[in-house]
Amino acid sequence: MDGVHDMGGRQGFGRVRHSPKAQTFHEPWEKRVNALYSLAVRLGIFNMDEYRHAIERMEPRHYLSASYYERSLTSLATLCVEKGIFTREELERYAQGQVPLSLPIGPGRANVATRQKFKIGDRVRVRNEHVSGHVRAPGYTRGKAGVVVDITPAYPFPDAHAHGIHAEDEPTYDVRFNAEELWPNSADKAHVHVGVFESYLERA
Amino acid sequence: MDGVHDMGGRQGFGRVRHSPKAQTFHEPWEKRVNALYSLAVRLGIFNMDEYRHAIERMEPRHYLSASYYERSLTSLATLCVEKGIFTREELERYAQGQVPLSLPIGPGRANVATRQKFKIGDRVRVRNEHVSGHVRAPGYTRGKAGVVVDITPAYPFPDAHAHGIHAEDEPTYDVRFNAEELWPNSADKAHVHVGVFESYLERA
Amino acid sequence: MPDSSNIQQNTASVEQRIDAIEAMFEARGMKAREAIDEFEHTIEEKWIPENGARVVAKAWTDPEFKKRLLANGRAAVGELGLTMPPHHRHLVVKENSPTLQNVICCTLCSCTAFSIIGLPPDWYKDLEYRSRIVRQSRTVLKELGLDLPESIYIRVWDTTADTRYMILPVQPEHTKGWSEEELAKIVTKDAMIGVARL
Amino acid sequence: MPDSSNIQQNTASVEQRIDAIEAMFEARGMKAREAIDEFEHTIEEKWIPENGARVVAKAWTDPEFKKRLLANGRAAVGELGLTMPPHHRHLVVKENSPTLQNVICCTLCSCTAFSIIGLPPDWYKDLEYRSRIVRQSRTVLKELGLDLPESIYIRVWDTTADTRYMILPVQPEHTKGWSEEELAKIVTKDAMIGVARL
Repeated sequence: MDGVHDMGGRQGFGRVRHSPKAQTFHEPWEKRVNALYSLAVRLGIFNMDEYRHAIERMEPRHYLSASYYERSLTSLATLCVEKGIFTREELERYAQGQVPLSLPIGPGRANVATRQKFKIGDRVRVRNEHVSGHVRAPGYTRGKAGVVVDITPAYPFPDAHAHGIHAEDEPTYDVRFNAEELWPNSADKAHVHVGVFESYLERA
Repeated sequence: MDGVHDMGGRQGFGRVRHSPKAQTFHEPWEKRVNALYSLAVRLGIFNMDEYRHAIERMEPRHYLSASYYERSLTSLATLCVEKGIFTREELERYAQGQVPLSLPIGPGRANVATRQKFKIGDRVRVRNEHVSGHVRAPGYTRGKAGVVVDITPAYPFPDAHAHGIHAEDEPTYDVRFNAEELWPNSADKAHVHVGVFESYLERA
Repeated sequence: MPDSSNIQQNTASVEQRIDAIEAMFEARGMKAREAIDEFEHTIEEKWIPENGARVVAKAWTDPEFKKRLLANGRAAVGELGLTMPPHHRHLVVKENSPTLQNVICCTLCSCTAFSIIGLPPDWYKDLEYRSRIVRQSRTVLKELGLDLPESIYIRVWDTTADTRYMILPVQPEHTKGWSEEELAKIVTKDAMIGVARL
Repeated sequence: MPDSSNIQQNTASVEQRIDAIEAMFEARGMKAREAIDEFEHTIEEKWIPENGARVVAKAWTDPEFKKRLLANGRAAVGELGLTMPPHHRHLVVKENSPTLQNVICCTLCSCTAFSIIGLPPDWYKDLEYRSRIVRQSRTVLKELGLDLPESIYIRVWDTTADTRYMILPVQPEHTKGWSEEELAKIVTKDAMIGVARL
């Protein structure tokens, strides 16, 4: 989906808050969020694609204002309600307040039937398509051409896997793009490599 | 700029809060914001393109969380500081607290020298370009083709006018796009018409 | 430090911020209070949807006026004594028909022909309307209560230049023969934005 | 009702929300407390950047290991007793050179090879890094303190699939001949992300 989570190349953000001693966690509750969503994945309550998509489904204002771990927490809470682990009412009773959840899920899609195999050196293009459900091709690659420089092992197709649809494994291609072609006249010169699922690609 | 303000076609938002008796203003301070930015425009402190761009320059999280009139207020405050009407320190002393302002302005650009005239019926394409300053072509039209159905009178070129660069007037073309070509397979069937400045267009 | 740390604890309220600007304008002789009073008068008395309603009613009853309105909106509304700010150089009026629904929006900000159809309603300026109306026009119109049959085609006008737009609604059959004054009473702001039919 | 009205006044705090989930998990026999204790142990003892530092030091001192590491990262780190979660099916190691700087990011979320290089630092997960590093790579690296000469080319790896990446930094000249243990001490998480050179 063309959501606010699709950050690559978006302008208007300020400097990165970097320090060599940067921490992962700042508050004890954040570790508990990480531990419990990992537990839920191990218990088979949801998979990582469902987890990621539930973050993307957050109301856009909430997504942008929330910290990383509040986004994790919102996904965990949303999926536990959607999967019937507990109800929203029970959650809010326990939490003694309202709990913002992600917006409802829409339809996903199966692996693309017409997908083709590519080999290293092939020139490929990310299909010019807008997938309303979960999709792992960054928006900035849409319609752009690049070269396959590597092929990595197959994974379940995320567009299906995030929606409870049978997901066949498919390879991801390491596609090399030129930053100047992704953002003409307004990017630093570099190669940008993206791991692109087979279903997202066509021959260029 | 590819900012969060460029809302057309972005997904993840919920229902429109509509009522037949909807109000324009909800709080008295909102009218004062509207009155004072209008006054500042009349006094020549800034123009409408500068005003719009200063809203776009808001920190993205602030933009999304702010109400419409808080965005207006932030633009007014930012431009008055930038134009030397008052300093940020004076503003914050009067306001008795911190006042979030927009992020600094970057470079703009002059009218495109190679722009061409078009006539009704011409097939045109919005140039595939990423303008880091102010620009009034919605992102969803980038690289897309449409047909000129009308020509409206000339206005100052906003990419220049918002940045204090000499802005020649140029016509805006009413370009008709197909929603299905703007967002393949994921839009309601419709024509979408956009008023596109001459500098943004090339022959398709 | 969470992501949202840019919003500081000791941020001045929006009221404090505009109070400060008003006071500093006054201190510089910029007549802020006068401008506020005048603005409040203007939005209550002048920039009202009844203006657009008069335009619509006249177009319904006067075919020659309608021709002029569709050819040059700014000049035609001037005949009724209506004005637009200098930077609104042009008013484009789009006519609905039994098979066509026009709807206006501004995806980049929220521009409108406010001196003619009134200041835009809250929802028009919301991120929901701005993001969704261009891509999900039929769906959004249905959510707003306008469930159009497939036989009615939709045109969305994303008014990103300073040209301003208004919609000329279809005159309801049962109002044929009414006076201009009576007709003006049934014309709503929503109908002139294009999210309602009359 | 302002745009931000979706955030309610009586929203539970994030602590209250995770307390609630923990309590409900416990009530259902899902051993939440145990999982939290284990996680805290794991991130302090197991998922630490010293793992990746050992991998880098070995690659610097053992050319055959380096070959295996670049060919199949997951198998090679296994030789050092390091493991990855099942859904991280592959570890790709990209080698820097005097004329090449590799840098990793994830624009869509914030995936990393956390069992090898440690959990990602806060800034790696921020919207600033995610939005800017792919488009303004040289500028952002400079802001982070890595001011690269034009002679060094940049490759950004946007790791949007479950394949995980780490960077093999260039060994500093003055450390030639050091032991693996000594070398491991100079390898930082930032260097394995690719935003620093050693």
